[in-house]
Amino acid sequence: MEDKTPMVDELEKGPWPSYVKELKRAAKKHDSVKDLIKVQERSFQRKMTQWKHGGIVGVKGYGGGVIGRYVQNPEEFPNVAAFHTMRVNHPSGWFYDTKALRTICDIWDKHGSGMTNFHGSTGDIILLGCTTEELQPTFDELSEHGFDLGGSGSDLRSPTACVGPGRCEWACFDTLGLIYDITKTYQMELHRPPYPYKTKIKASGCPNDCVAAIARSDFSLIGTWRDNLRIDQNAVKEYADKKFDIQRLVVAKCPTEAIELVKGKLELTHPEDCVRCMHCINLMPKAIRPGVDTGATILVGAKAPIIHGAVLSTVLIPFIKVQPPYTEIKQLWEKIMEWWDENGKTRERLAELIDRMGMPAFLKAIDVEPCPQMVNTPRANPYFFWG
Amino acid sequence: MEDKTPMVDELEKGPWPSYVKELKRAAKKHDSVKDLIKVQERSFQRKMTQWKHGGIVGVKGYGGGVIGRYVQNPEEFPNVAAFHTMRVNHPSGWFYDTKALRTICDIWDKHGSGMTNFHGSTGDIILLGCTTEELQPTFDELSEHGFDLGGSGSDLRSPTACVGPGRCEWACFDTLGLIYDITKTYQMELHRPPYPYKTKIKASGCPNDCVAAIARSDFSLIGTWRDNLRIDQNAVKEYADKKFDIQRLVVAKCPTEAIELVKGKLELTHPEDCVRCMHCINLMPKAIRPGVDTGATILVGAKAPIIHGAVLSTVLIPFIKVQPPYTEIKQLWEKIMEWWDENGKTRERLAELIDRMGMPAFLKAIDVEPCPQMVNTPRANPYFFWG
Amino acid sequence: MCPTDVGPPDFKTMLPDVIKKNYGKWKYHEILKPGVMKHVAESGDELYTVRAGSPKLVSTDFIRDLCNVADKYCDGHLRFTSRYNPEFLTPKKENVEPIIKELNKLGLPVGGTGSGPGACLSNVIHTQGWIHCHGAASDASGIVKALMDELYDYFVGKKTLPAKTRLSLACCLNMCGAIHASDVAVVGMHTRIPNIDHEKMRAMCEIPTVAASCPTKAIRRHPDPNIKSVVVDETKCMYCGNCFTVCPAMPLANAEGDGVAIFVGGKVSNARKPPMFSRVVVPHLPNNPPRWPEVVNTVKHIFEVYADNARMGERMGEWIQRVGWERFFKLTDLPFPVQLIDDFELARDTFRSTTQFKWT
Amino acid sequence: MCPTDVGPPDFKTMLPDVIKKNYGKWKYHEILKPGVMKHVAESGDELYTVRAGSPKLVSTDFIRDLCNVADKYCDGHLRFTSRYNPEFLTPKKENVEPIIKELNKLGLPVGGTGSGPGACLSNVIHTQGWIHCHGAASDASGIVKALMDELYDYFVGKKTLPAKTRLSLACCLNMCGAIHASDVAVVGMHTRIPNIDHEKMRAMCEIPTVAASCPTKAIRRHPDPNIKSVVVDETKCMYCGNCFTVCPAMPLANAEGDGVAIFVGGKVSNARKPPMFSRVVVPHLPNNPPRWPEVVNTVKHIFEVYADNARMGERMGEWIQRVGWERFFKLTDLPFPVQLIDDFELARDTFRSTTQFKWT
Ligand code: SRM
Ligand code: SRM
Ligand code: SRM
Ligand code: SRM
Ligand code: SF4
Ligand code: SF4
Ligand code: SF4
Ligand code: SF4
Ligand code: SF4
Ligand code: SF4
Ligand code: SF4
Ligand code: SF4
Repeated sequence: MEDKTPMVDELEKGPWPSYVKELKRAAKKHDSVKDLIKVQERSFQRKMTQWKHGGIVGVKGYGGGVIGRYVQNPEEFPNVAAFHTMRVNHPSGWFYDTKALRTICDIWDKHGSGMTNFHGSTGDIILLGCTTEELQPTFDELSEHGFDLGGSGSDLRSPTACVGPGRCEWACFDTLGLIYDITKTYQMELHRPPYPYKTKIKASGCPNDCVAAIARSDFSLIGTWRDNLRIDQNAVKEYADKKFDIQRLVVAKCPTEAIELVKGKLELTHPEDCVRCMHCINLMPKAIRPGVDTGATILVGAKAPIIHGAVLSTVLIPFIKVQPPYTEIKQLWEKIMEWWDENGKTRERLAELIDRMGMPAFLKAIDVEPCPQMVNTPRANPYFFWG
Repeated sequence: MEDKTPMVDELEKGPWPSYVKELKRAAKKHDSVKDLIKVQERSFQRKMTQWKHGGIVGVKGYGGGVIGRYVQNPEEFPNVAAFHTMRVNHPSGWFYDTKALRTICDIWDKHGSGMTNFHGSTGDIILLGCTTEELQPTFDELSEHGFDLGGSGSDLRSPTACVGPGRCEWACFDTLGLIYDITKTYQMELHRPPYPYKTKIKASGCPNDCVAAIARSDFSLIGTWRDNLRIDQNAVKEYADKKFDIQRLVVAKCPTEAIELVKGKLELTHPEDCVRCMHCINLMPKAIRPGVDTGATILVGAKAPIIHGAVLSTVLIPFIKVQPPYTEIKQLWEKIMEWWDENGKTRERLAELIDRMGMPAFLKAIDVEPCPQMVNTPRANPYFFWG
Repeated sequence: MCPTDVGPPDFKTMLPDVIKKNYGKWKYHEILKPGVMKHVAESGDELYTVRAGSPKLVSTDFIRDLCNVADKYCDGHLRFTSRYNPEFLTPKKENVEPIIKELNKLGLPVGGTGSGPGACLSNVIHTQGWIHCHGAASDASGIVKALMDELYDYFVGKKTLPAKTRLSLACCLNMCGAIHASDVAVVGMHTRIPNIDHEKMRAMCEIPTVAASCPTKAIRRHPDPNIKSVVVDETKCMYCGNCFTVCPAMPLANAEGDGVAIFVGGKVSNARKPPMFSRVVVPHLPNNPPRWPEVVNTVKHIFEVYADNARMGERMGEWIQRVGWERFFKLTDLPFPVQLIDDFELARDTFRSTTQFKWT
Repeated sequence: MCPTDVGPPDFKTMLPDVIKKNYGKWKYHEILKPGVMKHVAESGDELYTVRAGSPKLVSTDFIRDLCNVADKYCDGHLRFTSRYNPEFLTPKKENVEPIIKELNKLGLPVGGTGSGPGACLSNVIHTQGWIHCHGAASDASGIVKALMDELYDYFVGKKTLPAKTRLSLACCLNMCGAIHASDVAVVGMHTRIPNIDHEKMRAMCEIPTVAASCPTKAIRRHPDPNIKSVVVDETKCMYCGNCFTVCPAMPLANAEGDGVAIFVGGKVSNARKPPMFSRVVVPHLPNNPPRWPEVVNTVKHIFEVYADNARMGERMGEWIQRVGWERFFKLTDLPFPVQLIDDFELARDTFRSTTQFKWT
């Protein structure tokens, strides 16, 4: 194997921060990353992955949290012969102090490759590249310092929350608190895969959905409110004075004609028509705010395309109050898991099971009353069951 | 069996013209209708149909056009023991002279029950109630007088057209001429079921679709135009003068913002955005007209719910000129029929076959180039074939 | 030997002179009043149309009545519409009122025209029902008569609707008439599994064909090998009647279970919004002949709520799309039973995958 | 024995003081310039945020660099966003410019904020690619770097977009990151059937499981009973890789066949329009490392056409929904190959069942 990696080197150039530069920094300390760079070059040459299919590795007592990975040509790339990743669960909202971060870095430089994904797209800290032997020591040391693994395999994956009350004025419930509580409550389900397949929980504080819960979690909590949004007319005037075109940019784009400019005042003339889309609030954050009777809408069933095409979550509970100890929410989730666990086939996500058994059967099983908010439209076909 | 029919009699009352009155008129001449009234009363009492499942009857040389029907209790209702219907094809646009109508009436009073559906919902004249023996004589006499049977069974059903150029200023092609030509050309396919299942052709002269082609024909031709709609500003002014609210009722409802009021003039400011929905034309028929480069959009695959749910036709050919001898249209239809005939299972309509084999396979088989007008959106899933 | 395959009469021979002359050269039209239209040709010629209601199921004498009117005022010409309404066509304006008078004398209402502002209800597309079909889960002519007696004012224009409103009825879910895209559709529905006649089964049907006909695989061989027949799994049967279509031994008719469902919000025209399917809003109402009060009242109520709430020119489905189905259920006060939630093949696409909804 | 199941650190211990104090009591925010936000609490307290871009795949030294900045200006606190961007939080306005300077010195761009008028492009959600995954049909980090080098000006706000625009990439159609609802998504795609390793098959896989894993039933037993393996029907295989997930003997990687598809028009937020899926607009572009010029040019071109044509505040999918897909293809000059027409499970609902369309 040539040591030159011209194609990879090309990606050191350019204005966007370079992962190649990062690889090279780590390569200074870690032979594995030296090989990793060569593996990347080889992929570029051959236009193919150089990694083998999985392999079951892990740490004691856990069923998930580690993705096994072996290179296709260990003779050529001995330092990445085994190059597993470890998923380390994050503090809700991805808030850190530098002490914690430096601790992780030190542990990882000691045991692993020094390369990470900060973060992975589920939300874990991905420690990228570890030998089989070093998995347990890495874990042990992380655990001692208050870190734990995230999910992988047929378990509950690391739940995530938008920054919410941490920094956002629109948070309709305590996303961080809820997700931390859920994560702690369900450590068992997170670490020891008990289900037919993976399952995900995400919480966004308002319908802007900044963790994309609706697109990628089997159980999505999205903040909302039941009363009227609040308007500060003085602030409205300020926007108008600054020549912000309220009519064109805000009023005309309300999806339900709920809000109107009436003699210079911005009025929620049809409060019952507001579908809390956030648009007017987004555009005039100083003047408009969500209501005060806040909570969440619970939606279920989002997932990526495999096998029946991607699915977005669908409304299950139009409104629920979200307050510690979150009993009602947890009970609901547990009921859903139970139904899924009992009826789901291997590798069948919740959405696929709902599709197979039918939404009415699902509602019946989890004892939730149907309501029109669950659907965009009632059925068009005449094929329904009785009895 | 009681001769009293109090429930049926109830329906002689009320302002809407009564079919019971019609039954009683026919009953004066036809014993079968006397029994029919009793059968209707019995259905009302028992809340159930009193007719048996089908039965194959017909006329010589034809495979369709007659629906066999036998009553459940012939002992009680001997005069409707066999009570078949005959479907008689209509002149395109359902235009008649009274001579033709009187001829039919006389023939039917002579051979059948004297009851009809004027018309059936496919568009045929339904002669309702005939004994098995009288089928052939009825047909013979009709045929002698220039009438022929419509479709039934797995054949081409009687094609229909909106009134079109007969009375409507918006007809973008000669719906009546086309449908008459097609009906005559495909007598064989209409009378001798050659297909896996029924198939239907309907033609509407413009997107208002007054024969509901898009909802109920496997092959729908709907008039359209390629140039710009025409506006007569003097007529616009007349509407405005009469306090007709052009802005609110017309402009604001254009689905694509193609048309605008500019200083009192109604202008197609974005002709390329007009989707020829007809709305502005419908509301201001004196001022706006379709363009002059007219033709049709061909859509395929509408059908009722059995078995996979109802289907609306979908765009196959965005634009085609419609001129005698209609060669291109006929060739296309024949190609489609050939593909369907070769691949369709029994009782599988065209739409269902397209769903089963895939639209791309269908397009390839009939040699039609894909274009974005065929879809509302491209696919969202990543599952497509190559090679 | 009689001729065959003569085809229908050439429509051209059936056209009145004014149409022959102005064929394809019409310029504009006006609706003069409910049921009366004037079409003006490029040539300046005028054509007046008077549209009457008809029960569709009519006697030959009814047709002769129409012929008499046409002979007297329309040079012996008339036509029927795609919704069964006879239309009387004349170039003579002065004939319009006499035609109306004659029609009224015959007991026929004049109306059914118009869209947008001031639309009338037109005739009901409907099917055979207990008059003729073996599969009917409800009647057709009877229930239509009961409906139209109540909705009569909408036809003749004494009451008007926000926009064109198409009411249709089919007596089973085969939905003859393709009423699945109507503003309001009434559909005969079975709600009990087929009542198998084992005797007939042996005599008339092939078991594999019967089993294969069932879309939900609810049919299997009778467990007793001596009985050459089938059984139906109650939990899987959706009462579609497909088995009955292929085998007479599987009737679904049931006096208690049969009834109708109400679908709303469909449309066919491409005006403003694309065509839409009607959606189930009431999954079951009982058969209650001769006047089906539950059905009539429900339909009438939906018409009234629509008339009170929709904007001018807004079709029923357009109105519902604008305000949302949750608002529709609120305004109509109809319950939302679980049967309305789709669990058929494309169910997924009917679910609400957004937090946008109304509390109502 | 080390502890297990300790769970992640309590986020509360990680919050800077100003957040602890004003937790859940924020009042409004302003975007001061690309990458810089001010949040104001009910209490009047202010919180400044500086957001930087990151390549996601970073070394521990990179994280230590960030820590240095945070120690210096943010009392030792920082966070990451749901799109991998580090954010520096400080109550002190005067720290903002120094933070930016330090970040720039580290080679990190500041930007990625905003929506509506004057939106920046944020970071690319992406996956492992050839750096780590066995299934990758394309790389991730490499292609993202190539893309962001070209789109850099959109991140730092030198060029702006009509509205929030989310670019995402997944290296196979498992679509890790759930990028199926992105404004623009780049997806690694195989286009050749699995290359079966019969040896491995015998050793590592159960044939019934493998066969059952195939959604299109393309897999059947090898016709030669001596070969304990399977064959794949070329006409049925849609290269989904589901068989490879359950069995290592069925890799799909193929230097010629692999590449990416481009999806556009998705969104996640409920603002204005409900969430939408992205749709395939380019079914295949070749893998051309290290800079994937075909992919980069196509994505850049789509950005430019969007920026030139959409209205202010209109997300990519909202724009396309307004003008129609036929117009999108016209404006972008992209071809419309048959692969774009759906033939999967819900295909029916993507067909155009109306005569409403544009000639373009
Ligand atoms: C007479 C008529 C109803 C009426 O009162 O108007 C009718 C009557 C029957 N239809 Fe129909 N259909 C009639 C128009 C339609 C239409 C409307 C149309 O053609 O525009 C449709 C929907 C459009 C379509 O084809 O999809 C229609 C969709 C069906 C279906 C479902 C077909 C499907 O593929 O979904 C069936 C079931 C079947 O074919 O087994 C059916 C079957 C039947 C049968 C033959 C019953 C059967 O299963 O054997 C009915 C005979 C009734 C009888 O005793 O006379 N009929 N049927 C209509 C024909 C009159 C005519 O020729 O003018
Ligand atoms: C006579 C008839 C055609 C025929 O060949 O028989 C016809 C004739 C006309 N139609 Fe129609 N339509 C006829 C059935 C239909 C149908 C089919 C149906 O009802 O089953 C439709 C589709 C219905 C739907 O969308 O569900 C139909 C959708 C329209 C529309 C679109 C209305 C809309 O806003 O959606 C117009 C435009 C308008 O009225 O503004 C229209 C307009 C017209 C005009 C004004 C066209 C013209 O310039 O002459 C005609 C008089 C309409 C009136 O009644 O006010 N016609 N029209 C049909 C009369 C049926 C009846 O007796 O009521
Ligand atoms: C920091 C972050 C949350 C977190 O917990 O990490 C966040 C923070 C904010 N989001 Fe977000 N959003 C964040 C990811 C998202 C996502 C998810 C994603 O991109 O994967 C979405 C959904 C995207 C989509 O629809 O495809 C998202 C959709 C929004 C929207 C809706 C925009 C729209 O018109 O569709 C707003 C409102 C706005 O910006 O006008 C919003 C607004 C905001 C505000 C203004 C909320 C606030 O008052 O603080 C924050 C600053 C936004 C900015 O960047 O201009 N945020 N936001 C995420 C930053 C990611 C990044 O680095 O770029
Ligand atoms: C590391 C990560 C990508 C990244 O670079 O960020 C990742 C990597 C893998 N994902 Fe993923 N997924 C990752 C987030 C996701 C997400 C996003 C999310 O969770 O929000 C999704 C879409 C959401 C969802 O679950 O639907 C996702 C949907 C999948 C799927 C398809 C699942 C489905 O039901 O559609 C698979 C296939 C499978 O499970 O067999 C998959 C499988 C995999 C495997 C384990 C490959 C496999 O088949 O065994 C990948 C391991 C790569 C490697 O070599 O390390 N990954 N995967 C993400 C996890 C990091 C973390 O923990 O933070
Ligand atoms: S989802 Fe809502 S509450 Fe959460 S960060 Fe985004 S805008 Fe704020
Ligand atoms: S939140 Fe959305 S729906 Fe409600 S008033 Fe504002 S823009 Fe309209
Ligand atoms: S479809 Fe068009 S052309 Fe035909 S009658 Fe209706 S409005 Fe006239
Ligand atoms: S026909 Fe329809 S789309 Fe065209 S300008 Fe008129 S209203 Fe607009
Ligand atoms: S709808 Fe059903 S019951 Fe009624 S006529 Fe058609 S097939 Fe017969
Ligand atoms: S009615 Fe339909 S679902 Fe029921 S057994 Fe018959 S075919 Fe099957
Ligand atoms: S998208 Fe596919 S190839 Fe990429 S990391 Fe996920 S599973 Fe692996
Ligand atoms: S790649 Fe998918 S479609 Fe092809 S054989 Fe494997 S599982 Fe079947």
